[in-house]
Parts: sequence; structure tokens; C-alpha cells
Amino acid sequence: MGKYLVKRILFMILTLFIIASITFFLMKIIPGTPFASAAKLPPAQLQIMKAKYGLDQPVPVQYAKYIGNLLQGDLGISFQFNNTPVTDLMIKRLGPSMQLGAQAMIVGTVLGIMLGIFAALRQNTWVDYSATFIAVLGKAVPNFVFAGLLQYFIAVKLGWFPVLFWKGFEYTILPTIALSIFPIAISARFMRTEMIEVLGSDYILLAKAKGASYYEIAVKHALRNALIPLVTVLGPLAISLMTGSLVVEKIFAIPGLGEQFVKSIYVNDYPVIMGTTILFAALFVVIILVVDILYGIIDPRIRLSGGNK
Amino acid sequence: SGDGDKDTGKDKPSDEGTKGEETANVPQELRMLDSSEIPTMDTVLAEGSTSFTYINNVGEGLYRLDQNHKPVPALSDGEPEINEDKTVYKFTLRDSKWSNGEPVTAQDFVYAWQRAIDPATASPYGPYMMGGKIKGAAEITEAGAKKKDYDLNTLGVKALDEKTLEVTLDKPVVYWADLFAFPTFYPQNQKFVEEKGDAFASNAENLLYNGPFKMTKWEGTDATEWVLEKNEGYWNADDVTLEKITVNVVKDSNSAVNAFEAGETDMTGLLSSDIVPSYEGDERMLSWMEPTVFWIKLNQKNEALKNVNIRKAIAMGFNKEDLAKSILNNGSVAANYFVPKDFVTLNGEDFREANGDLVTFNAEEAKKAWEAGLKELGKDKLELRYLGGDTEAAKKTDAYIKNQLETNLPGLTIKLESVPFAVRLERDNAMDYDLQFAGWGPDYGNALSFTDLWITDGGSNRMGYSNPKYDQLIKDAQGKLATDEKAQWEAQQEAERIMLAEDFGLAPVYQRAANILLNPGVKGLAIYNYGPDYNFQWVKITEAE
Amino acid sequence: MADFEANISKDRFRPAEIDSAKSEEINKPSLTFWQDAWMRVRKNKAALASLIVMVLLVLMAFVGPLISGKDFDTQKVSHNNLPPRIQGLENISWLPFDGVKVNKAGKEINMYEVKKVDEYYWFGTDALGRDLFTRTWKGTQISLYIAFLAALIDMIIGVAYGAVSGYYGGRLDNVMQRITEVLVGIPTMIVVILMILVLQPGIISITVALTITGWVGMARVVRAQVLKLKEQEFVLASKTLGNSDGKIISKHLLPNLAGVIIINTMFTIPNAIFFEAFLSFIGLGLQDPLASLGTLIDEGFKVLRLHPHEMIIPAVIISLIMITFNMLADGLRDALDPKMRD
Amino acid sequence: MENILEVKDLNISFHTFAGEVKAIRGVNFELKKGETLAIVGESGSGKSVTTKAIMRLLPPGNSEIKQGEILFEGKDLTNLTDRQMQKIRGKDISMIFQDPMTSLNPTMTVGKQIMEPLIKHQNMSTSAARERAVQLLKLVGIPKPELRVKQYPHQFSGGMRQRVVIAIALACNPKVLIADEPTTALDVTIQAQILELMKDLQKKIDTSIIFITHDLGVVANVADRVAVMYGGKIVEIGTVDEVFYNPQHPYTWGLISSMPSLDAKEEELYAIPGTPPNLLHPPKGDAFAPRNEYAMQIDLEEQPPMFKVSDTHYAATWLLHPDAPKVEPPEAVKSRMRKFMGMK
Amino acid sequence: MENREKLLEIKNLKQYFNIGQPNEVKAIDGITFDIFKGETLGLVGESGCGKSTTGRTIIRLYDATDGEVLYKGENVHGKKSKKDLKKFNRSMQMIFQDPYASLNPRMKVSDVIAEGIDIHGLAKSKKERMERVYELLETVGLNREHANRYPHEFSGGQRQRIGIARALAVQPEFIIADEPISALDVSIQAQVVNLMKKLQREKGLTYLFIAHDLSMVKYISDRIGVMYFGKLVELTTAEELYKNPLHPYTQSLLSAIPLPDPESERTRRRKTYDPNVHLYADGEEVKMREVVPGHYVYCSEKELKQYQQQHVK
Ligand SMILES: Nc1ncnc2c1ncn2[C@@H]1O[C@H](COP(=O)(O)OP(=O)(O)OP(=O)(O)O)[C@@H](O)[C@H]1O
Ligand SMILES: Nc1ncnc2c1ncn2[C@@H]1O[C@H](COP(=O)(O)OP(=O)(O)OP(=O)(O)O)[C@@H](O)[C@H]1O
Ligand SMILES: [Mg+2]
Ligand SMILES: [Mg+2]
Repeated sequence: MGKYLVKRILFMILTLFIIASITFFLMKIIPGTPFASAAKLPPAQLQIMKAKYGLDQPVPVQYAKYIGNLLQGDLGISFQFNNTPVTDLMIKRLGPSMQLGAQAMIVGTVLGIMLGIFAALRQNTWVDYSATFIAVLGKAVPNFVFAGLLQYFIAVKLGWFPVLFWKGFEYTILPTIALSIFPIAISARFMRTEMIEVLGSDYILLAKAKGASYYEIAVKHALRNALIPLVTVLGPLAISLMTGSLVVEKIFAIPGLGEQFVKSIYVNDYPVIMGTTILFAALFVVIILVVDILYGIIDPRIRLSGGNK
Repeated sequence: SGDGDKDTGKDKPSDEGTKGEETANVPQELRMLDSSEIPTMDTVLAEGSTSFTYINNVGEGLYRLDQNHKPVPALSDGEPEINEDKTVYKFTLRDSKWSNGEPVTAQDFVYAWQRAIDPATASPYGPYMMGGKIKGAAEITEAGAKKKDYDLNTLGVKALDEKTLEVTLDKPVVYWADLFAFPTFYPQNQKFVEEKGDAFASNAENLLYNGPFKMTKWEGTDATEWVLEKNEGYWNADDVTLEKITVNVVKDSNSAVNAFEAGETDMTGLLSSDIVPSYEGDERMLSWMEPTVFWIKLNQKNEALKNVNIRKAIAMGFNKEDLAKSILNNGSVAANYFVPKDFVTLNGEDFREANGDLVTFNAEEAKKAWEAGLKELGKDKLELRYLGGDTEAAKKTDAYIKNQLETNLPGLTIKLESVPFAVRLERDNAMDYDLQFAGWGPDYGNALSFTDLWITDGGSNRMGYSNPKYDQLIKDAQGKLATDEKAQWEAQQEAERIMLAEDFGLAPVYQRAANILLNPGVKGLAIYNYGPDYNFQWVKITEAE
Repeated sequence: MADFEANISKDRFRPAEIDSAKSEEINKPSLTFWQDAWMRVRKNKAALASLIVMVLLVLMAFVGPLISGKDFDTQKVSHNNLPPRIQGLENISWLPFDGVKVNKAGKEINMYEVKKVDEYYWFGTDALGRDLFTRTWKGTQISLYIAFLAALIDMIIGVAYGAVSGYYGGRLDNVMQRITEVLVGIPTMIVVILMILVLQPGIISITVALTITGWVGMARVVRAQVLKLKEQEFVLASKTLGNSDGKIISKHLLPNLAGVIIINTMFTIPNAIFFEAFLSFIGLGLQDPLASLGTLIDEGFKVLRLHPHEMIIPAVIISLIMITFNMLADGLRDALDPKMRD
Repeated sequence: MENILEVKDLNISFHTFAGEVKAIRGVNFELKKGETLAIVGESGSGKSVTTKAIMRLLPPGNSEIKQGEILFEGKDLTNLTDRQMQKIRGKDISMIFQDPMTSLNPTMTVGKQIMEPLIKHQNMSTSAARERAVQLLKLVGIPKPELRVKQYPHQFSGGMRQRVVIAIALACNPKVLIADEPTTALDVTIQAQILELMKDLQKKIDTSIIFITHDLGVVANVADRVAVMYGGKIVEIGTVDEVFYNPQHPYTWGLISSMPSLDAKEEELYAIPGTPPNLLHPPKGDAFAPRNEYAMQIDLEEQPPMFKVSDTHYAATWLLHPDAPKVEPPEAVKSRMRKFMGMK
Repeated sequence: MENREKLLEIKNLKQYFNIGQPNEVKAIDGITFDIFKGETLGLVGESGCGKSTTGRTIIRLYDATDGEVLYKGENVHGKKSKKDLKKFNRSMQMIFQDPYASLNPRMKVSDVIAEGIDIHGLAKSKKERMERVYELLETVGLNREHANRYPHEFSGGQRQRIGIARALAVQPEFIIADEPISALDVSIQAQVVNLMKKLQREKGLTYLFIAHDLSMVKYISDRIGVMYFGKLVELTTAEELYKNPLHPYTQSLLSAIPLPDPESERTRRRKTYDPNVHLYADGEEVKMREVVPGHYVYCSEKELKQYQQQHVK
């Protein structure tokens, strides 16, 4: 197990390195200037600014420098947010993004799983169809439309929740709902398929033969087994929620990473692009590892074979 | 410069008596939204209007813009002594204090200005605002770019003593008072800055204030919430009624409106033009003309666009009125000029009143010119690339203009290329376009901020426009006529006429209107056309009716 | 128990003539795999309804722009922002096709009368006075095109990658798996945005961007399936007959992957459409005057309060597409899943 | 001996895409207390469906009991509510399935799975149930049961898993145990162990067993009585000796003679030609007729009734009709019949 | 017997999986035997003892870890030219266990059967190809109407016959049948076994018949090998094996087979096998030894003596 973990972690680092390198060179081919006032500045001044950020050097040199700094944990300073270290920026912004993502993830998967279970237990009835419909609709309505409508009707018209900002739990409710619609859709559909499959398996038949009730079968026997494959989707889903919530962050004015990241791409804020990519990628590899470990915890078959070998 | 009849800032001093009473039991707190974070609070590094706005409210320079957008002496105790040829200014400073209790001295100015020009600082606006104006500035920048030695003491700013500051200009500058009111020219306390090092201006605690307000909460450049509170140590604190300003960042215009509707804020950021029509006639919407003009740059390095008839055809070939009224529908007006209206006046007369419409929409004339032009080129078809703009309305506008031009000018094909702002800047720099939709806002209150764009090889020309007559007129306006306001004014008007009506060097499209939602109970908000956006110094909160 | 009637004619106890060959006969009509699948889809009402709606939508995407007699990019500024009005339906007051708009004071005004317009714009017009009926269907066309193109390329790359990785296994598989891991590790957002910025916005770059990361899912599914299939005895049989790897992949593996591939593609399509809408939101959608459902919704959303029709109509259509594709994918999965067969 | 279970005229259909599959077409049999009834027959003949119907475990969507009664201790199981049925399952009647590898829940410890019916039906406390689970594991011959209860199914070999399944089935000392091909997936050596185990346990708790298999060797080993199914019907039923040594139905003949015997060396095995009937369109007459070399005209037209051979032995073939011509069964059968005469 | 032509010689064959990894499996661990031309060699043993692996390694589906397989004196696993490979592929074929998994559900029966014909170019024209297919279908007791159908329309027994037809299409001399009847119905098993026997008679085929149903194996095989955990433990003629099982594992295996005879079942005594009974000392050489001519047992020198005494004529 220990050896396995070390191997995994080494590979994670290699992955990160490759991702960082690819992103670095990709980023360098984006057209555009990182300087917002470029239209006004005289060439000499632009020259000075480029020199300050090392942009006047050949790309391979810049790359070597970047990687060198990276190894020392230095992600550089942002262009758009003057002189602010990228690390500070990200640390501050990560909190709300993670919280929102985690909340949406929990709400989304719990509701989605429930929806999926109902649909599977009542397969091909109206319950199933409406659950499927809700799930599909959740995927069909663009996020920004859904978030915008929620904000307008629930917050402005009904006044149930604050319209904007991130200042306490009640502020998180609407954004969470808006963001959870996608995980609801995903997990509901996944759960339905898995549940149907599990419900058709021999051990469910045996459980029935033991005299287990409907409820016992669904909860004690089927649920856990149906959850196992869901775990694999949850990892990437969690990442996309914690990092890709651009739309919701923008609409609800939440100081998160997503909005900042997209903007940094637009304004060619190289250090922020790199920093965020590395952060996302790191989150990604870690979550994948966590999922694998979780997988082993939930599924005794894997736990043992992992331990034995 | 400045103007009085904008819809805002228009609370006449006479109203103030009554307001004092109205404000008595209303908390003097303004809750407002802004559309972006503050990129920096370091006066020396600031380059955008958001930075300028808050720097202006918590700091102060030699001069300060008043309610009517007119620079008036601030830290400068009265008008400076100016020498014969109007190049040396000697300021005497009034007694004032930094928020840490230290006095503001002449040395603070010297330090800040030298820092702003120092290539090691790599400030964007320092060299831009000083170059060609403050003596020695341009040379230092040149040296810096070539990685040569430079001496900051060669910059034309000297502290004669604690209280006396001497500034030497390269040449006379008509709008000198505007310059000294600009945040780049604010003082900085050397000891404090050096003590803080990298941490300087990184948050509210690492800053010093000498303006009407202090920042009491600001966690750094990426903070999305900050608080300004009245600075009791400000020399003119008696004049300030507002106790507190809470600002939150909201990037989505719709969301900001929602917050306003829900009563969660008193003031939104600029409204996107899609929203404006739904507030037409609503007293809560405040609208004004910005001195920002949008135009189509015609790249005169392009074979076809070298031809004046082709340029004329394009400049006259689309209906701007319809664009402004029906499509933008947010108060923007068609521009038949490039120096905006409601921007500069001389003796009460607007620059535009005197120079009128120079290039208007005229489908027939455009077509005629088009055919003539094509003939001269020996072609019957033309394809032009059109580099799209970056504003929210840009895509709509671009689609409209493309359609208009293609309809009105038979044989023309426009290839739209919509790119993000950063890309457009780069392609502008490289002159990699045929037509480019672009806009310009001024940094100081003189028509020169527009007219000097188009001098041959001017830093911001970037479309290959060149006319020696034009160059001469502008050179005169900057130089020998600088002391004669009227002559300078007329030279520029002539230049604008030549550029637009004779050379059709540019195709102006519209001048933008700005709209915000403001709680009617908020009075006395000063709105500025350049530099900072707002000044909250005179704001009073009254009972909303 | 044997209380049968005793009087059965003896004649009936003579040996029967049974054609021994007949016993090997199959009475079932010969159904190919696809015929059988089609039969199952037909029995699934939701899937069938989805199929019909989808066919109608696709049909309208191509016919729609032709029947209104208006052009998708002709601007008539004087006719801008008109609400929908349809001949015949305009007098049915509860239908939103009467050209009437409710203003802020709650008063109904017939915009067509106000603007003195005689024409009928079935879905209304946009800010530039372009006919939204034509634009909506044109947009549907483009959305579908993007979706199909993305799905197609995704299918080609994903399937090839997955099949090769799974079939050859071993070190090659290992390396290829690591590559996908890296690809997935780079946030989709950055890849897509970078691609679009590098290639300039437009259909092609949207497609390319989608393709760069979109196929990983397909590759995974195909690989897993191939890993299973290649151990199947019919593949081993083909190997023992001396078949080449290429032939085995094309003749034995791919046909058996068809089901998974189709199902996965069905899910890819709504994802692509959705993604395109998202790109529009961050301003990387199509270039005007081209429109996709995504850009239409994005534009419409901004003026939702003033001109709700500009968003609602494309939103309804995009939802219909999503729902039909998802339902159909579900139906196909049931129909093609070998586990569900007899 | 009293009948604990009686199945009367059971008819079951499945509604499928292709049409109605008449899987069970009039099945009658009874199970006596303490006996083992083996049901043999080829794949698809309806063995599993019959027993699933007894347990009321047919797939709820597309199956239908068209007719018939299933009397358990006089109660008709077909009329019970789900809740009443749940009380019977696992307590009075329990079941073992074919595949030990898939019939245990992979995410639940073996102990928990054994404890479940105990807690449910016998209201045992958790600790009591755990103790009983350990006992049961010991009973089915699993070493170190204290350790094993805490393990998951994948830590058990196939044979051990099947023992666990048996332990679950026996947990509440059921009156009827239905074993649906419990050894088909196992090795011969392990199969032999499991069979011995079942017989042992049957003696201990005196339950009645319905044992489904298509392996005649297994039948010979475990059964007291044998029912032979073909095409959704029981075609022959009798004591194990009667069916093995005096088979009457040509299908039974075919089955018996297609097994190579270990001592004799036949040149060619007897093979039943053709394929089983398609129950979508069951033949009008005897379902076996098309494969029956002794088929008579009447076989094609009319389904044979059950002819009585002895008090305990019945067979459904027109060959038993007094008017039917006498036919010579295959050699393998004849030798058995001779042996049977000798036994008598 | 001894002078018969050896078609196949398997010498110390080893097949390990996941070598070097923690989950290494020694699926076959050094087995040696010969297969004579025209005979049927049965291979029995409990599930997972390596029977299938042996078959698959012989036919090159796996690369042997060690040892060699000589087919007519030529090493099967040696480097081969394309042409030699094809020749080899034609001479050796396989019939699989699972009648459902062994036919490609997306191919028509005619294409399934003709696959080998196509690969080896055994038909010159389309018509000839179809003729061959019809002929093969009839050989296995199906009819030509079946050619255009898909596998899922057939019953298990019919599918298995299609599998046999596919193998026969390339006219092999040697066929490995890996549990060809285990998945079939009792009533169908005999059909397939009879067919295999018939084909052997008519075409002089050689079979390696893998199964775990000993009664069927005994019936079809000339000689039988018993495997236990990757090793061959006993090899002799079918008669001899049943009469004189020497290795304790063989004895336990034989005692476990239930016979379709209630009388004998009532009296059957099952023997169990405990691998510890051998008590091999360190360094003792354990290998296949000939106890009596033609009867090999995996044993030590000491055991050999014991077995020879035990052996009854
Ligand atoms: N869920 C179902 N839907 C449709 N038909 C079914 C279903 N279950 C069983 N059948 C049909 O009912 C018939 C009897 O099946 P059953 O499972 O009882 O056979 P069996 O005798 O147990 O065979 P095996 O030995 O293969 O287990 C078969 O023709 C089968 O196809
Ligand atoms: N490709 C493989 N990779 C790893 N292990 C394998 C592989 N193939 C077979 N094995 C292992 O090798 C051993 C022998 O397997 P094999 O399939 O040869 O057994 P068998 O005697 O044919 O069993 P059965 O009677 O169940 O078919 C088993 O333990 C099996 O798990
Ligand atoms: Mg069954
Ligand atoms: Mg095997």
C-alpha cells in the first residue's frame, strides 16, 4: 500500500509538471498583450514593462525561469492585480469556490441520488419519467439562464434570500441551488442506471428471498452497490463544480476562482493563468487519488485486493 | 474645461442649506456597487479609472477636481507662481497631514513623481502622463528602455524646502492644472513606502491617506468588498458629510440591477445598454454623456484605404442615428466628430458647437464616393477585415455596421473578426487590421487628448494617418499656441475638420452615454469625465421620497 | 389421473411423420441486430416520441429558414424588438402570438401597431430587426451542426484511441492512459479558451476545442469495452484462424462497439450544444451574423425583462433538443444493451 | 405423509416484446414433509419459473400467474399481500440460487447477510443473531467462523460462498428449502461436498427440499422423488427409483441414455435430436413430439394427460395409452428397466 | 501405442501471468506430455487448475513463459514467417466453451464460418465460398437456410455446432476443444459429442478435449490427463484411469462424480484429497514417472514403488 501510494504521488507530480509545461507553451501562443494600457503607452515604456516581467526574453528562458520559481513554490505576481502574489490571490479566492462547490456537490448528489433511486424503483412509471425529465431539464437549461431566473424570482421578487454576495450562510443558498442542478442531473441519471442494474442482480433476488422488505432492499442492499460506480464520476464532477462555477460566481457576485480565471485568460495575465491551471490540475490529481482511496473504502473487494497485493 | 449641465453633480450650492436638515437623522452611509476590483491603490502604478476613483477619494494632490469638474488648488495653498514662459511652477503647500500624523511635504511629491518615472517601477501611467510634459521624463524612460543609466534627479521636480515644490515642464502645457490634479501626481510618504516595501499598498493598513476619506477595509487588489470612512484628519473635513461608503464588486450588470431593485444597494455600476431601455423615464436612472467616442479606425497602410474616396464612402456609409437610437438605445448619440461634445468648452461654448458635424451619414454620397474610389483602384469588389470591438454592445454594433456598409456600398464584403480586448490591443499595435472598431476616453480636459492621437507616427495613431498640415496644427497647439487658449482651440478645430471632412481619416460612430441606477436620496455625487469616475466628497444622503 | 376418454380412434396412434430436418428449423423471422434494436426502440414510447420530435426539429432546422420568406441576417432597424405574431393565432388572446407586449405599467401595447408594421414575424425580431423565426431555425441548424461535427470527431478520435489502447494493452495502453490523464488534468476551460483564442472564434474553432477534450470520455468507454471484448471467445477464435489485428479490430470489435458508441454519441451531442451555449455566455460563441441557439439565448437573456420572447423561444428549442437526445439515448441504451436482450 | 406444499394447475406467462411466452403450462405437484423432490429438465423448461412463482419472486413487470394455486400449509400463496409474503420468505420457505459468486451482496459482511433473516423473522438481538451466525457457519462446515463472519464474500471461495448461501437459507429452519441448481457452477469435488452437506442438514432440521438441476447424477444422489419437466410441463414424476429404473416418458429415456455410463462403452451416445420448443408458440400437441422418435399422430394433435404408472409414478405420454403400440426404449433404458424388475 | 506418431509434444511447458507483480499466477507450471496423431486426449481437473491455459498456450494465444510445444517436430512458439504462421493456423483450431460468447453477434453465420476460408484464401469465388459454407453447415447437421441468420437466433447446441463448422473450415488436423459441452443442455451434449466423434472418424482429427465432466471425458477420450494446480498429476488411457487411479487427487476426483444411478449413489463413498499426504522430503525429485507402461503419475521415487504395488492388473 505504501509503495503504491509513493508511486501514485510521484506520478501525480509528473502529471502536474507535464500539465504545467503544456499550459505554459499554449498560453504563450495566445495573441494579445498583458498590459491594459497598451493602447496609450509609448514603445519605450512598453519595453520597460516587458523587461520588468521578463517578457522580453525568449520563451524557453521564460519557461526555465518559471519552472525554477515553481519548484521553490513561487507562482509569480499577477499583472491585472498589481503586484499581488498569485498564491495570495488563489488562496483567498479558493475558499468561496470550494465552499460553493462542496455545498452544490452535497445538495446535488444527495438530491440526485434520491431522484435516481425513485426513478429506478418505479421504473417506467410516471415517477421515473418525471424524475428523468427533471434530470434532463437540469442539464438542458443553460446555467446562466437558470441562475438568472432564480435570482430574479426568488431573491428580487419574493425576497426570500439575498440577491448577491457571499457574506454568510443565507447568501450561499441560491448559488448552491443554481450550481447543484447539474450534479443533480448527472447523479440522478447515473444512479438510475446503476440502481436498475443492481436491482436485477442475483444478490437482490437472494435478499428478497430472505424476506427483506422493499425498503430494506433499496437502502441496505442496492444503494451501496449502486453508489460504487458513482464515486468515479463524483471526482471529476467535484472538480468542475469547484473550479468551473464561473457563471454562478459572476451572477451572484461571489469572489471565487472561476471568474478570476477566465478574466485572467482574457487579459493575458500569465502568472494567474499558470497558477490557476496548476492549482486546478493539482486539485484534480488529488481528487482522483482520493476517489481511488474512497473507492477502496466503499468497495470491500478493492480494499482487500489493494491490501493484499 | 468641465461642464455644468450633466444630469448629475448638478446639485447647486444653493440646495445645500435645505439638505443639511434632511440629512440630520439619516445615516450617512452610501452602499454602492462597482464592476471591478481595485487593481492597485498605489498612485504611482494606477492606470485605470477604478484605481483613480478610490485614490482620488482617499488621497489628494496639488490640485483637485471640484464639483464642476474643474481643477482647483488643493494641497497647493492657492495658485502657484508661474514663470514667464510658463514652464516653471512654484507651489507652496498648505498644512496637511498623512493619516499616520506626519505632515505632507514637498519631498513627498518629489519622491512619488520620481518613483512614477523610475523605469525600475515600470509604472504604466507615470511615463505616459509625464513624458513630453515634465522636464526630463521622456529621457529617463528612453534610457530605461535601452537599459542605460539614468538619473532620477534630472526629473523636473524639486523640493525647495518642506513646503515649496518647484516643477519644471518641457514646454508650456495648457491643461497643467488637470495634470496636477491627476492621481499619478499625488504625493507619497517615502519613509512609509520604503518601510512597507513589497507590502506597500497591498491592503488598507499598508496605505496612508490624505484625502476626504480613509480606507478602513480593503484586503488587497483582489478584494471584492471595501469600505471608505470619513477622514477626520483631512484639512477640509468640515466639508465632508458622508461618513461611510461600502463598495461591493458585481460584474454582471443584471445582477447589479437585481440588487438595486431588492434595495440592497444605493448605486449600481454602469448599466449595460440592454438594461437601459427598461428604465427609460425612471427617476432612479442617472444618465450622462461620457466624453468617450467610438469610431472605426481605417488602416491607411491598406491599399484600398489609402484612397480617400474609399475612406469617405466608409465614413459616410452607415446610419449612425439608427444605431444610436434604435439599437444602442441607451442615450448614446451618433458622432460626426472625434472630439466629443460635453467635454471641453471655451467661454461657455462647447467645442462641438463651434466645429459642428464633420462627417455625417449620407448613403448617396457614400455610394458615389465608393464607386469613384473603386474606379481609381481599378476594382469592382473589395473585401475588408473588420476587427471587432470589445464593449458589450460591440457585437451588435459590428453586425449592424457590417450590414449597413455592405448594403450601402455594393461590392464591399466585410469579414468580421471579434476578438478580446487584449488581442485587439496587440493587433492595433501591429496595425494588423483593415477596419477596427475602437473607442477613446481622455485623461485630461483638453481637446488635445483627442487631437494629438492622429499626428504622424503618434504613439496611439496606429492607423497610418498622416497629414503634414494636421501635424503642424497640433504641434502649434501643443507648443507655440499653448499660452493662447483661443488660438490653440481654433487650431485644433481646423485640424479636426481636415482629418474628418477632407481626409476622412477616421469613421466616427457614436459618443457613449453612461447610465447608472442611483437611489434618489443620494445627493451631491460628482461624476467625472476623466481620471476618477466619482467623487463622494460632497455626497449627502437624504430621505428618499 | 388417467381418466381420459377411452374412445380415441386407434388410427391416431400410428407413428407420426416427422421431418427430422424440420426440427432444426427456426420459425422466428430473421431479424438482424439492428432490426431487433429498432423494434425495441419502437416499443419504448418515450424514445419514439423523442425520435419524432427530433426528426421534426432537424427538419425544421433545414426547412424553417426557407419558409418565413425572410433572411436570417437582413436587418430592419425600424422593426426591431417586435414580439411574435402569427397569422390566425393572433386573435387567440392567451397565446403569446398576438404581437402584444406588456409594458412596465402592466399595459398591453400592440407593438406592430405602434411601429406600424404589417408583416408577421412569427417569433418576433431581435435588436437589429432580424427575423427571429429564421434566426432560430438557422441557429438550430448551426447548433446541430456543431453538435454533430463535435460528436463525429469525438467519435473518430475517441473510438480509435480507446480501441487501440484497449486492444494492444500493455505498455502502449499504459502510456496512452497516462496521456488522457494529463489531458483531463488540464482544465477544459483553459484548453477551450486557448484554442478559441488561438484559432479565432467561429464554428471551426468551437468544434476543434470541443474535440480536444471531448473524446476522452468516449475513449474510456471504448477502451473498457474493448478490454472486455478482446477476451471474448469469438475474438480468440478469429486469432486462432490467423486474422490480423487490423481485421480483428474492424470486423469483430468495432461492430460490437456500435451500441456503446451510439449511446455515448447521443450523450455527447447535448453536451456539445450545452457547451456552445456556455461559450456564448463567456463571449466566445459564434461571430455575428451567424447565430446558434446558444448565442440567441445569451442575447435574449440580456433583454429578458423587456423582450422575453427573444430568450424563451430558443431556450424552449434547446431544451427540446436536449430532452429528446437524452431520452433517445436512454431508449437506445435499453435497446442495444446486450443484457436486456432475450 | 402430509403435503407441505401443493402446486395446482399452475400457468405462468411472460409478456415480452415478441409476444406472450407461456413458460409454465399447467404444472401440478406436491411436496411432502421431509422429502427431497428433484426437478430435472432442460434449460428453459420452466424449472426456475416454477420455483420463483412459489417464492413470488417473478419479475413484477412482465410476468403473470394466469391460473393455478400454490398451497403452502393450506394457504394459497398467490393471494397473499407483499407484506404477508415477506414474512414467509426466508422463514418458512427459503431459497438457494445457482451462482454462488453473484448471489451474495459484495458490500456486506457475510455475518450481516446471515443475520438479516434472523433479526427480521426471529426478532433476535444483534448479538444473539451474530452468535447464531457463527453457529450456522460452523454448521455448514466453514472453519474459523468467528473470523469469517466479519469478512466479505470476495474473501470466500466459490464453494464456501455456496455454503454461506445455504447457511442463510437455513438460518430460520425453513419448512421448505428450494435449491435452484445450487451446484451447477461448482466443481465436482465441491459439488459432492455441498450435496453431502445439504443432506446432512436436511436430516438435522427436517425440512422439505425442492432441488432443481439438470444433472441426473446429482438427482440420483439427493432425490427421494423426481419430476421431469419439458416445455413448461411436468412430463414424468415418480420416486427416484421409478424414474431412473423404469422411466416411461421418451424424453426421460433420452435424458438417461444420453449420459455415458462409466462402465459400459457405447459406440455412439443416444442423442435427442432437434431443439427445445419455442414457448412463444407452444405446439398444439405434445411439446416433445417433434423430437420424439416414437411420436404418434396424436402427439401432434393433442396434449397427453398424466397416465398413472403406479401410485407414485405418473407420466404424460400417449405411449402409455392402452391403444398405443408398444415401443422399444433405447438399450441403456432397457438395461435399467431389467435391473428395476430385478430389484422388485 | 508407443509407436504411434507424435503429433504434438509438450515439453516442460510453463505459463505464468503477471510475472513479477504481486498477483503472479503460475497457471501452468511445467507440464510434459505428447499427443498422438488421431487420438483424443482428455484433460480434466478442477476449475482454475490451468486446463484452458494449457490449450490456449498450445495454440499460441499466449506466449509460453518457458518450455516448448512441438507440432510435428516444429516449435510452435518460435519465430515464424507470415506464411508459416498461416500454415500453423490452418492446422490447429479451437472450439470454445461458451456458445454465446464464441460467435460474433454482429456477423451472419455464413461470415462466421467463412472467416477462415477468407483469411486463407481457400475459395476462389464467392460461389465456391458459399458452397463450402453450405457443405460445412451440413457436416455439422445444420442446413443451408441457416447461413443467412445471426447467431442469436440459434440455440446453444446449434451455436456450438456453428463453432465447430468454423474450426473445420480451414481443414485442421488438430482441434483443441475447451469444455465444448459444459454450457450445453444434457439433451444436447450428446449431439455435439457424437458429432465430434463422427468427424474424428471421418477426417482423422486429433483432439485435445478439455472438460471437468469426467463421464463425458471418459467416453470420448483415448487417454486422459488429470491436472491439479498447474501440474499434470496423472496420465494414462481412459480405461486404465478409471480402473486404476493411482494419484490420490485422481481418486478423489473420480469418487466425487455423481452417477445417474440412485443405487450406486446411495453407496458411494467419497474420498478427499489432502496435498499434504505426499510428505515430500526436501530435494526429493517429483516428476512424471511411468508406473506401468503408458501410465504416468506425478510422484517421487518412493511413491512410484508404492503405486506399482498398488496397481492392479
Ligand atoms: N423474465 C422473463 N421474461 C421473459 N421470459 C422469461 C423470463 N424468465 C423466464 N422466461 C422464460 O420462461 C421459460 C422458462 O424459464 P426457466 O428460467 O424457468 O427455465 P429453467 O428450466 O430454469 O432453465 P435453466 O436450466 O436454464 O435455468 C424460458 O423459455 C424463458 O425464456
Ligand atoms: N489472462 C490471465 N491473466 C491472469 N491470470 C490468468 C489469466 N488466464 C488465466 N489465469 C489464471 O490462471 C489459472 C488457470 O486458469 P484456467 O482458465 O486455465 O483454468 P481452467 O482449468 O480452464 O478452469 P475452468 O475449469 O474454470 O475453465 C487461474 O487461476 C486463472 O485465474
Ligand atoms: Mg433455471
Ligand atoms: Mg477453462
